Amino acid sequence: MDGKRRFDFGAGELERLAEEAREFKGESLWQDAWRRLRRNRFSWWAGVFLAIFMLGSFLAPVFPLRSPTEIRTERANLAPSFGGGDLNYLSEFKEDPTNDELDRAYWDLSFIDHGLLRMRMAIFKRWQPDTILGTDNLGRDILSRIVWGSRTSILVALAATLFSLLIGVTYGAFSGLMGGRIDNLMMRIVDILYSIPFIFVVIFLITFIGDRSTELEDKGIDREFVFYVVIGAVYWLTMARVVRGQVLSLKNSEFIEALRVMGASTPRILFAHVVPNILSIVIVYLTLTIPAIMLFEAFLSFLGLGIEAPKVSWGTLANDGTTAINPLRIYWWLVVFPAAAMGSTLLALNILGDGLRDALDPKMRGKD
Amino acid sequence: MIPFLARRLMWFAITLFTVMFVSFFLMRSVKGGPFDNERQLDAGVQATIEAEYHLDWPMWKQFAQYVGPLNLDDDGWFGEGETEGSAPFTGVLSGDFGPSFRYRDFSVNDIIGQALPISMLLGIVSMMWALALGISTGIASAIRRGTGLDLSMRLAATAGIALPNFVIASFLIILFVFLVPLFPVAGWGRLEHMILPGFCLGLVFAAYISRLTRTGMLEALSQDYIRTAHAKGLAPRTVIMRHALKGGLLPVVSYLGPATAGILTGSLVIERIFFIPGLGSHFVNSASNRDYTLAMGVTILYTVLVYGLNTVVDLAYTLLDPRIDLSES
Amino acid sequence: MALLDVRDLRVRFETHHGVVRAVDGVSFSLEEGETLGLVGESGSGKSVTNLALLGLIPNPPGVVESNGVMFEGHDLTKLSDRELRRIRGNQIAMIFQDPMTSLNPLLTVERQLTEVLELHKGMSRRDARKKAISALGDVGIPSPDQRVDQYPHELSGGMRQRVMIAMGLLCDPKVLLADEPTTALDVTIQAQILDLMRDLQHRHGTAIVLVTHDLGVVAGTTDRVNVMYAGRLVEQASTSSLFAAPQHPYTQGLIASVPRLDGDPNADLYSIDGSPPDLANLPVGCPFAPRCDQRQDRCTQESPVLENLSSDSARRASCFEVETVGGAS
Amino acid sequence: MWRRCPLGKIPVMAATSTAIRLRQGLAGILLLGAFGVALGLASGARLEPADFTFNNGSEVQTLDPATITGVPEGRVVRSLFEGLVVKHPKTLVPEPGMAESWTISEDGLTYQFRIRDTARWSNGDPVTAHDFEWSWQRLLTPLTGANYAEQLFYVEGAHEYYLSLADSDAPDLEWSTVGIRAVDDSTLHVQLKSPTAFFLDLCGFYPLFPVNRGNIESAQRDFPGTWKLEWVRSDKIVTNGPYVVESRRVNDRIRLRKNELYWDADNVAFNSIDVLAIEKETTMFNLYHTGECDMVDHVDSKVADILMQREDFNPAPYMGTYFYRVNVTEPPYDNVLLRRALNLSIPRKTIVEEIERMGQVPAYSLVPPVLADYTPVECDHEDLDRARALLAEAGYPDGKGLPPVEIHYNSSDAHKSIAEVIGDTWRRELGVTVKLRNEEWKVYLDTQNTLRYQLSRSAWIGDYVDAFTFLDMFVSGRGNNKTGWANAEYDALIQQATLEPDNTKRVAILQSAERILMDQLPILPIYYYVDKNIVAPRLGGFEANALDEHFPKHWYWMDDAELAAKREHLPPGKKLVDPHGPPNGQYSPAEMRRRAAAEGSNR
Repeated sequence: MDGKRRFDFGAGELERLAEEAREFKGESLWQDAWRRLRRNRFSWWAGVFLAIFMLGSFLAPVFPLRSPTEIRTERANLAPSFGGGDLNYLSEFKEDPTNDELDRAYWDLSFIDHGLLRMRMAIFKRWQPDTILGTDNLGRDILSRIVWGSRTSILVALAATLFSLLIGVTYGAFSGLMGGRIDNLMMRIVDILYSIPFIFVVIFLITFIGDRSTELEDKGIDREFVFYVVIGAVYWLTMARVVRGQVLSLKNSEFIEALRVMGASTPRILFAHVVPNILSIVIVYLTLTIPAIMLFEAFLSFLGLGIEAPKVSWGTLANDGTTAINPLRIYWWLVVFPAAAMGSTLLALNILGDGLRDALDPKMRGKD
Repeated sequence: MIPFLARRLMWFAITLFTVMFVSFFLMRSVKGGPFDNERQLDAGVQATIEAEYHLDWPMWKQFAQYVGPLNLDDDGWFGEGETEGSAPFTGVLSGDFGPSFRYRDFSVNDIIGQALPISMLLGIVSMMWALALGISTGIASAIRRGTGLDLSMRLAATAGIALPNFVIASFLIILFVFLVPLFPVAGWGRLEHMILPGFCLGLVFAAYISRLTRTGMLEALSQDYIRTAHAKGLAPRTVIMRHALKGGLLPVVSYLGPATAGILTGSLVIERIFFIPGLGSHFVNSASNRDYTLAMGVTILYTVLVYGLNTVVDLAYTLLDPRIDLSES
Repeated sequence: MALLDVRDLRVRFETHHGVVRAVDGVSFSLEEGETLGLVGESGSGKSVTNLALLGLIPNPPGVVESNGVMFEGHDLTKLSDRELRRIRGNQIAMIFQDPMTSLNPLLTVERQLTEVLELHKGMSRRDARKKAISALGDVGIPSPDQRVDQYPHELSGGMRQRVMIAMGLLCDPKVLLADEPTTALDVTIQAQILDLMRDLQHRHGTAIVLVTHDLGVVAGTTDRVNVMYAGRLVEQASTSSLFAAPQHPYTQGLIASVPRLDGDPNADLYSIDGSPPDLANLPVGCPFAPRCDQRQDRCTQESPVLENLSSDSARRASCFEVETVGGAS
Repeated sequence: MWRRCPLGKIPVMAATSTAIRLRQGLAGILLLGAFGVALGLASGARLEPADFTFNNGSEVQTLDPATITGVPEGRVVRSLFEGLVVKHPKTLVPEPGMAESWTISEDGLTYQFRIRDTARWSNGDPVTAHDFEWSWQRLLTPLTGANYAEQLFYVEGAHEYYLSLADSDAPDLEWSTVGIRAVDDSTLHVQLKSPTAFFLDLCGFYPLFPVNRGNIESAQRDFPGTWKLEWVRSDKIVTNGPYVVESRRVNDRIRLRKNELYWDADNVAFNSIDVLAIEKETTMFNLYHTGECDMVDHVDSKVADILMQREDFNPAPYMGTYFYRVNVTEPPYDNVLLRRALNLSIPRKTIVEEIERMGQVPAYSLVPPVLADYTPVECDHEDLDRARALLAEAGYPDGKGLPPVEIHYNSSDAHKSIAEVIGDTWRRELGVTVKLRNEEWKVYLDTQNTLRYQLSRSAWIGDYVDAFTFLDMFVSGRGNNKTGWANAEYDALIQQATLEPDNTKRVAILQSAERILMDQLPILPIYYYVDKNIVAPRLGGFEANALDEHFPKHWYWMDDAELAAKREHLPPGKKLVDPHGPPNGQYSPAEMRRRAAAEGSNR
């Protein structure tokens, strides 16, 4: 109250300040952010859209779709059409397929997917709609490829983001907490890594690890895994910088100072106070990194370095689509639908990211 | 200023050396060599060619030779005078990036000399367009915050980063080349060749600049001195242009360094689609061709550009923001 | 006729938390050449009152209503933006609390001063610069011809506030709205600034509205005082009579909580319990009632109005405890 | 590096007014400057369009005829240089080139060429037999790094000479031991080791083209370290073909200019030709479609069905085969039954009709059926029942017990689709699991060379018009074998073929070799290539041939009358398209003279 009250700066007061700080920055931060996010209608709906999309993508095997790898060259390049039924070109499933047969119709699936596929057969039997979004040059169903492709794309993006998060946060937090010379040196290293053209690094990492794939596959490391690691390894730099900046500013802030005076141990400060505060910025960064990684995956597909067939990703679909664009005939469905799927997801992610940033930004607190 | 630049220079040297070292060894550790071909060479011929480029030397020696200017001979130590077949180039430090392994009629210096001006031109065009679009939409969206205009501009800006640029380029080609024939479909040399690729290349950056401008302007507009400016009776336009814009654009300025580097290297897709003989394609092609010298050349060039641009940006920053003092560190 | 006559000024902010009535029915007048103090805790609405006078409340979320803010025969709230801008900084100037953030850090002192003169007086840049230098000299800035080319961060806090004052007085305004001009300054500097303002007032004959929470400042500077609480005026009096015999319990509390040199050094300082009310959820009745130690049952049911004291018709207060013309105790 | 200046420390340096003005005008100055630079650069880069523009597919590696191997390089080098013989554009039969005539001894071992008197280098010097001797010696010097040095190994002593130079321990052989001798300026004498039926064809093959000794040696002298780059620079290179290099820009274009000193310059129509290096199929087709490019060397199969109906797209078979190599060194692929089972179940028809879609023909042999004198020996055609039976016989009934079949290919859409279709069929019909493994080009090559694959996508295109260019590849231990397959009988047959002077007998020997190959199946043939050129309808002098080799020297623009006459004979169903080129044509000067003469006689 404008200095009208004199504080007794003893331990009790500090305790109170710390408590207040924790409450303010901790729990109520999330509640406040949640409330503000809900009020931001666009971000909210973007979030809802994404949640539905993620769920749909996970449940892809349950949908009555053809296998994304099923080639039916006699049905190549069909325009979108509606309809459905027990279509005669549907041959991939016998009445009660074994796991092996399922794997053959798709690729090496996980046991969850086997289960989901059986669920689909129980629900839909052999019914499935016509090629709602058309077929590609090998007669594969575009809708199915988009839905199944979303799994790869989302998985790659999530895994790579998580990986970059892991390195970035550890590195950045460590650097920020150590401070001084170590911090300086660690940030210099990041600077240097920034200076290496990263397209270059990715191509080298992919080929480098790719040509050792046979040895690595025995250890359970396949190309897709390599893909996550490679992209993640490139994106951690920014994360490290962001986290380090946040840690530095937190380290010097009053409430950490107060905790230190109270004799809280460093790990306690780190996990109980610093981490939750960093989380907000990390979450915002995540929603903006995932789109970047998806675009990067598409870029690699453009170069022919993307996900390996028979698996599909949105990047490979978009690339396949653009090669179908030419002045003679435009198989528009090959490019419009994958682009729409990718565009809407990335748009939603960006809008959600913006909304989260606004919601979590302390400066925006209490404002609209 | 001088100590600042001196310190920069020192770090530059360290960075450059590290980048060279890492790329050199990274590159050599990848399978396949520059002279592998679908038609397998006679083993003897292959050995001869490799020997000519010193690919048979131990790695450290190749690196030393590459960095130069040393005169190493085949016996492994400093030779006396040049011998036939040895020293295909004199080393990076003497300004010679060596012969290209893939484009064998050109030296890396030739190739960069041809491609860099083109990339820079394309980069300038797209950067200018990105700045014009990004800043204007960013400002408009900050001023009309929360309105439909803001929303639509933000959506448009986000759309720029929601689709891969090869998809955008394909749509644009269909639209502006085949449906409404306004521009040439590909090629390089005339002004109208730059418009579509410049647009595509700049779009992503326009989107980022727009967001940065919006955030920066919102931040600037919330400052107390904006209230002061209003209290002085200044017109809103003057307040924005004179008082808010400068501060609001600071984030954009610091983004320009990485963005310019990104525009030079990220032009690969655009270069392929629009058939532009720029630098971007060499970043990927040199790697996939195992064109060691060209790859090293473009990597070094990139490092120098990034570092140089960041220094320029920092200097520009001091011109824009008088509070920054370079002598502090 | 008063120079500035504020009648029933109300400002509310429509937020998602509800409607915040930041200023609720404030009326006062300002005579030529006098200094009027506006006192209250943070969030009592005094700064908002000041901003509302010049139409600087952003809309949305702010809504300003009144029965007229009369200045030289015009109702300021009815003027167009353009007309209002002609008055801002020219006939009514404003200086702000924090000279650090209220000056634009990216522009030189010169630019920030000359733009006012260029705008309102139509001066050339050269003349404006001369005038700016002399104005800096007038507010006691040493070697003003050098300081004028500096940036705000190169000046000390006191000097910056002097620049603010010089900026405010550049166009010889009739009214100076000073929003906590000394709060951010050291005590010694505070005194210097206040002296300076008093001195300038004598020279230019400017009327000042001095917004502050510091009763010490009020006591030494103002002719009359308005005390605000929760967006309302609770007491109006001449400075001397207010300090001699504060009527409203809040005013009494404020005065009692100022440490006195002649008081008992061992006695605990008085403080008002509780905290200011949430303006979005004002309690029924007197807003001060929850913290008032003279509270009656009636205080929590009805709201008192500001009325002339029966004992002194030049004073007004809003409290059931006080003998007023209209209210029966 | 920098941070905000703390409040307490105030540098007492007053900024000068210049600095202030600079600060305020900075952005404007920068933008204006950048715009100015952009405009300046843009206006300086204008290039007049060439008489003819074609896409070459990718940037050429080098213009040195001795060291090139690729198709794009061949197209350019054939315009720049000329060998002893040139090929007829349609039949590819050797015709006089630099040599105006030649004689071959009865036993087919001695060749004597007579160089034409009018043969000139682009710097004005005469082309002599010594130029050929020197150039061929250069080709046989390992230091040159010639990929095709082996094409001269049919010459007496050449292989031994080459080996002696390559082996640093052995004493070098004298050049005089090699059967290549310039008798005088205009006579070249060549002594072969064995009767080589296709030696004349080889003389029209680019490694055997002459290069200018003065050109190379002066560069060697003036630029000791970098002469290899220097002699081929557009301002230095000396050529003897119909064109010279005017300018080059990497990944953009080579501008060729007519060589007025060329002996047959009178019959060269186009004064300038642009050779583009577009790699992206969509882009090259778009450029063709908008008229900025008059010929494109390949197209994306996705548009094949539309293109097939157009007059400018007429794919014709040529000497190329697409096949899968099988690594026979490791189980289970050392089992010929398994290889046969796989071979019997390749959906070739689907691949050519649904993926390639340009009239490619399913392949059942290594050698494509385009040779007049050689009928390829075929392996068994598709038979799924037999395939399943063989698979069971090999020990994998219904695919059980067979580890996943790994198909290895270099990253490309077409290869991927083919692998997918094959994999799909094997999966469904044989019950085997199939894994696709794509690798980036150089890694893919390395994997192939080091035999670290199971099945690997491959292709081979003939160098000259003879079955030998294919069958020679699978001799045990050959660099291009890359399957680990070794068969003594096969090796003996190939060796025997090189010594057989009688062509009919030689063909029979080669056929029995191919029979072994198609029985053992170290390779699984998939389809034979067709050329995929899109050619502007008005272009005259362009002929499809077995090697997909084309000769810009013969090209010209037809006039409207000739175009109309040509269109009279279009196959039914072909749609007319924009013909490109000038309506009045651009005939070769000789043709113009002939017409003028004909007109004169009519009058």
